[in-house]
Amino acid sequence: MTEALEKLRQEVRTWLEANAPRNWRETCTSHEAFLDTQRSWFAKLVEGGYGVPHWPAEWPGGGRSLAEQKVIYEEFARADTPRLLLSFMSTYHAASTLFEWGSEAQQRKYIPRILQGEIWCQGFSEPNAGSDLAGLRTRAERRGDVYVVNGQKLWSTMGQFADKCLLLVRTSDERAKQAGLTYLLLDLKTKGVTARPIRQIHGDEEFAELFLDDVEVPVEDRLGKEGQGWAVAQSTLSSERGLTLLELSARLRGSLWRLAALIRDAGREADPGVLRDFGRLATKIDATVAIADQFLATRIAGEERVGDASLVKLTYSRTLRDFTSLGIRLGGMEAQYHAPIVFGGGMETGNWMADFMNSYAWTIAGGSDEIQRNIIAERLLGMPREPKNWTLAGDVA
Amino acid sequence: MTEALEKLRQEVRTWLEANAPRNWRETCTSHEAFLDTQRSWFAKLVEGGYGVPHWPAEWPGGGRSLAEQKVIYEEFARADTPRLLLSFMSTYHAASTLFEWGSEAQQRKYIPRILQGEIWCQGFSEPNAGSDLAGLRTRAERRGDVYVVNGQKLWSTMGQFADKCLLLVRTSDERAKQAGLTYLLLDLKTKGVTARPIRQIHGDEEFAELFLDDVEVPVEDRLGKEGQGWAVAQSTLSSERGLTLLELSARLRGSLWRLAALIRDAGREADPGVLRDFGRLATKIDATVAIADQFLATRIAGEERVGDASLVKLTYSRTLRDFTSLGIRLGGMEAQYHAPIVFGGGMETGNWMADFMNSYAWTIAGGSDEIQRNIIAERLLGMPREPKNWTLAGDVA
Amino acid sequence: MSLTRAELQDAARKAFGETGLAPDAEQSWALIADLGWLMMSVPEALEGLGLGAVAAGAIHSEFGRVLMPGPAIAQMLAIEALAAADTLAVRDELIARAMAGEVMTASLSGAVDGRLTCVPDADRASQFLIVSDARVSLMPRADAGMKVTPRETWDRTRRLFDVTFEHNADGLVLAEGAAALALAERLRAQLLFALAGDSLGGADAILQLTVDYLMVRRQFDRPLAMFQALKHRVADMKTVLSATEALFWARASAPAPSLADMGALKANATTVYRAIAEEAVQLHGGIGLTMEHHCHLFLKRAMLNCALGGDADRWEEAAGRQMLAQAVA
Amino acid sequence: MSLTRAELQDAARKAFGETGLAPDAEQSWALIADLGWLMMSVPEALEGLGLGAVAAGAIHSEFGRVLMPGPAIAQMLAIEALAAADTLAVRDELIARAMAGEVMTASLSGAVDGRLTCVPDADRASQFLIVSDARVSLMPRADAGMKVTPRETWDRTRRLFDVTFEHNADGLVLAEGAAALALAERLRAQLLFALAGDSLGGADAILQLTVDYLMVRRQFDRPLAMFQALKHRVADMKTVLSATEALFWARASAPAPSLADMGALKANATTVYRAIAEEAVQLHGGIGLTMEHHCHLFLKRAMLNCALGGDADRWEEAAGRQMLAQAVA
Repeated sequence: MTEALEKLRQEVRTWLEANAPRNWRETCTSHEAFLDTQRSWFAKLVEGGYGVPHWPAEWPGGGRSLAEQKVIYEEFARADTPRLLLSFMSTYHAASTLFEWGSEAQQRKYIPRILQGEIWCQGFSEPNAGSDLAGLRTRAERRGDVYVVNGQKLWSTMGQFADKCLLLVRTSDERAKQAGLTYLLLDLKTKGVTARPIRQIHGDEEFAELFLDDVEVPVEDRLGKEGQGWAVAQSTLSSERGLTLLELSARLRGSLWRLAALIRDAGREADPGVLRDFGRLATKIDATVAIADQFLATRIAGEERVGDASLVKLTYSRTLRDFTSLGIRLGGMEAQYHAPIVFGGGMETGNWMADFMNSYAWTIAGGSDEIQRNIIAERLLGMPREPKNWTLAGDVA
Repeated sequence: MTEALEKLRQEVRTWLEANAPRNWRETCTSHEAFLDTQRSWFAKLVEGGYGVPHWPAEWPGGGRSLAEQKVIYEEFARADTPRLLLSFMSTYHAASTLFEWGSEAQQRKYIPRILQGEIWCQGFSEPNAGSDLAGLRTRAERRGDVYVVNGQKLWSTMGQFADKCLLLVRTSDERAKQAGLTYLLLDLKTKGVTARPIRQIHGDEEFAELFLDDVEVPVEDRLGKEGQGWAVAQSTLSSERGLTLLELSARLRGSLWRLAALIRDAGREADPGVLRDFGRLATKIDATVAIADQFLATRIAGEERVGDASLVKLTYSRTLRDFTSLGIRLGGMEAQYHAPIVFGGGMETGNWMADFMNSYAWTIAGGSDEIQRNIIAERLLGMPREPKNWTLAGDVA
Repeated sequence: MSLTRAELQDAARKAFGETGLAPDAEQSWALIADLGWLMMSVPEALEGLGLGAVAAGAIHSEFGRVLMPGPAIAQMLAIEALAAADTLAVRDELIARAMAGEVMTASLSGAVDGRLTCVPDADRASQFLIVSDARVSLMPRADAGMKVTPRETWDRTRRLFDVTFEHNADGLVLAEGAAALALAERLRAQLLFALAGDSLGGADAILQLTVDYLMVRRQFDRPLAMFQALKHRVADMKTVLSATEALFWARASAPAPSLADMGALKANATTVYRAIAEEAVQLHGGIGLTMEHHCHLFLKRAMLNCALGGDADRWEEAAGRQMLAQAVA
Repeated sequence: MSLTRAELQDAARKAFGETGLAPDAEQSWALIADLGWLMMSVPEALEGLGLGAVAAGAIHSEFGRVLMPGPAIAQMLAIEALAAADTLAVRDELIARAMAGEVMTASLSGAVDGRLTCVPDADRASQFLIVSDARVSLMPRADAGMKVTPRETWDRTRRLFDVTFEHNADGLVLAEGAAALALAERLRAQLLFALAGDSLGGADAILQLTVDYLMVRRQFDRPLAMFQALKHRVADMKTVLSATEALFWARASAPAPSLADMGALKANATTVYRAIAEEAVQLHGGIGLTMEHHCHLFLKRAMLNCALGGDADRWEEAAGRQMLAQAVA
């Protein structure tokens, strides 16, 4: 087993030496360059057989165990390849949901196109349904063979570049909010769809807002039954199996040289306070790598508990914030001058203010830190859930 | 006005030079020495006219404005006199409550004895009613001319040394928990009263537990009407007018030399990290003094808002924790060796572990930090109160 | 003349309450001059208002509250330096022009290396204050030999420049020798005080906006303000802010605060501003991450304020060193 | 022999689950020897169990969990040092006696100044390990010329002593020269690792006790565990603890962790222990402030663990220095 993994590691490493894109950090300063890099890198990976290692064995490039996937991603991090941002939703969220809920016809229609580079985005969040997804309001009304959809979606990752969308809509107003949801596969070229990129505070546009105005979706593009949307969405949300944070922690570990360089540039190698803060951060990063690693091992062993993923996400997001904060502190005034961002450059590009602001994506998106704390307290520690119904106190504090 | 205050300051200073006890920090290593020091110092203050400056003018030693009291307490801090721990409840809590709610007969009976050194304690908290005072369960049943009291009280400051007790009891089980409370004046020599000192984690015994077993309290020793206890208790709780924290912040400021000495002893004068932490703490202490000062000014001007006191208490308690923590850190292994505590030595004696543990009295007692945060959020910032009634959530996190 | 803190705050809020956050630079500059705020600390003998540090603190705090653009802090430094140049013939005229709104700027960097960086609105300034321990001088805009380089910051509410003068020209000397040293210290202290005020005003504004948002924004069928974990975080922010505000006003009226005292105040105030702005982004959730919302404006200005005038590392160390020297049993 | 972490934890909890916190020193010491835990890392050739760092980590963690008294950490250091003395004639006999429970102790101070401080149970020890970079030796108890001074700590779960030997006796030399240097480094790393394990076990125990308390204790007509602000604080504690535990096990099985790595781990683990013990006292409220409750035992042991073996300041600086040397683009 371990020998086979070591063999795979060597294979991947050799392949990456020949195929990994170079200098992309210098060139990706426009959306166009970013899209080009992402598309050609994904195509090359598919060709090499490393594009979708997590897919079932019956699909080309699939059939790798989690342990094998871990090796592959560790090598990606080591080679500092571009992260697969553009195709991430397609190969994980869309594919996994289709594998679990799609009819054979739906799978045959959509899966091969993903390998050819078709891009999916996710249409779950809404302006008034962020952390509280069950409260979403985008309506779909069935009229004969189509659903007519009206509403607005937010935070669709890469939505402005996507071809298709995993769309969660409300088809009825039953008392249990989840029961009224239905899951649709939306072609974004359909009439009535408008995608508008969301300008983030550091200047990137990784997300889009989708406006849906009398958009017709054929009933055959429904995943699962009407009213089953919540269950289908759970598949989508749990499709990523813990590799992302392993990869990101490894990349964070590999970026410590940026802070070391700053310490040297600032001539603060002899400042014990700075050394201690740096040492503490490095240790925290090692701990983040360790917990991500342990989490994956738990998953591989089939022993994951609800809440374990929250521990990893919370740890990573705090560590990333600390990392970028220390960069800003050491960078001093220099860090306050604006520098253009590297599109798709990842979480630690050395553009400290941009990286710092980008780190909020991790403490807010994908279940905010606050939601993760609820999950840890309630699911891992067995504390009571939040009250469901309540009345406000009167004159007693 | 300012001139008069300056004159007072000189008067007090001169008086203190002649009368302030010396060396009490060295001698107060037993309860006996502590009690002696406290009693003789209070007697001397009463004699000098500085024992109860906050009392109404009709009582000897009273009639000082808040501004004058501030000057007096600043001078006490400056001279590092023993804090008036033993008589504090008597001169503030008991006296203020008696002034506001006591009949003429009750005032004539009890007030002069306070000046003679009679010690009062407070019997409010209970094992199951800490932060939630309204939930107390100690029962008093009226039988003819007496109330028969059964129950248990906790955290009575100096209860084991006290003569009398301000006792809050339940006389009925009405729906609004506060409405069933009644306020009694209990002579602790009454049959059925047992006082047991509570051993605190740093070794001091500043508090007592009171066990009340068929204790008879004459009806004439009731303050206010039956069922009015909650309102009377509010007077007790608000009797301290903001001077304590001003005095304590000033004493904290005056104790920074202890940390400076530690830094020098540890040879860390050139460690920028330590200097920064020390500088940050010193600034935080200055801010604590400033907010305590501002709070008193607001009270003097009659412009206090509900919640202002919480800001001061929370600030002081966190600053004290930081102060003692830095002492432990700089003290290293030396700070871990046990040293006998100074009874009544105040919050910063240089016995770092003892001081550190004692600082929890400020984050827990007298309304924990958590209660203060509720008050600030709800009363100062207008956020909703905690829910009164609630049902737990079902399957939705 | 005498104006209370409350009166000044009231006037500022009336003037800028309706223009909204980060108002138009040109219009607000004209308004600031009109309202006489650039005359604030100028002695009455020189046609100023002769108000002290408390008044200046109130004004800078109000500027911070609305994310005021423009060179107000630098301008006040230039005016202060001019007012100190007793024997200078052109002084009164220059002060009058400055009070009327002619831009005279200065470095906000807090660096003592003599370079002229972090100079606000240098492109439209007529005069440049140059401060060193040996000499304080005013350099007029020159058509030749002067280089004004815009340095775009993440914070767009300020416009900073690097400035160099090719020929080592002397400019107008305002102070030399011991007088220069004393003036330089005072100017540095004032810069730190102004940045602290700006930060506290900004912190208070974004804290209030955050509370407002929590009261309105609903998740899980209730306003976010009902979640105790969020209430407690907001309460903690309110507490640290209140303590720092108290320190600010105490130092504003202290008889002789040292440079390290002012630096520690500035470090404290900017640290609090940054912490509150960070919490504001987090508590606003997704919307706080977009350019559409105002959270990021406060966050970026907070971060810039942390760096201007010397950072917390520098001033906390200085305060520690000072306290170590002072604190003796 | 092979025992998994889970098996060891299981055995420990069976053995100590019923004796309660801070069990009787003499009884538990006998039990530890009986269970073979002092043989843990002794090679099988020397009649030990030949288990590695993971097993030792599990044991120290369980000791921390029950606030185990006694000299277990020191004893294991002495045994480890003996095992390294290949050529020593009396080695096997000494190891056998030590594994059987005869107390051989060592300093836990982590200081490198050669003084023998923080020596647990020195009053009942037969041998004293003395470690320097040049020589590692074992000093037998001497009736004359030896001074054993009890040093009472705030933490009463450990009994520490200062030890001096009047005549500069040599004792039994276990290693010298390069071998001594390597052994000294290994012993220091093991001390740090043991203290980290002790801390994580203690932190996990007091965190669980705190959650239990919050579930039971009611205020305002509901269990404290329903207050979200408290839930979030507990969740944060659980998170930092879990990450540090993951690091602990990762370093336990890492091929060659450096001394600085182990020091940084120990700094991290003790900082987390202290933070959790502090929160435990706060969340227990009044009862946590009394000697009647067990909170203070954990708090005091956490604080002592912070100081033993070198504090966070020392090891974080060392880790920073190491990373600065390693981290190159």
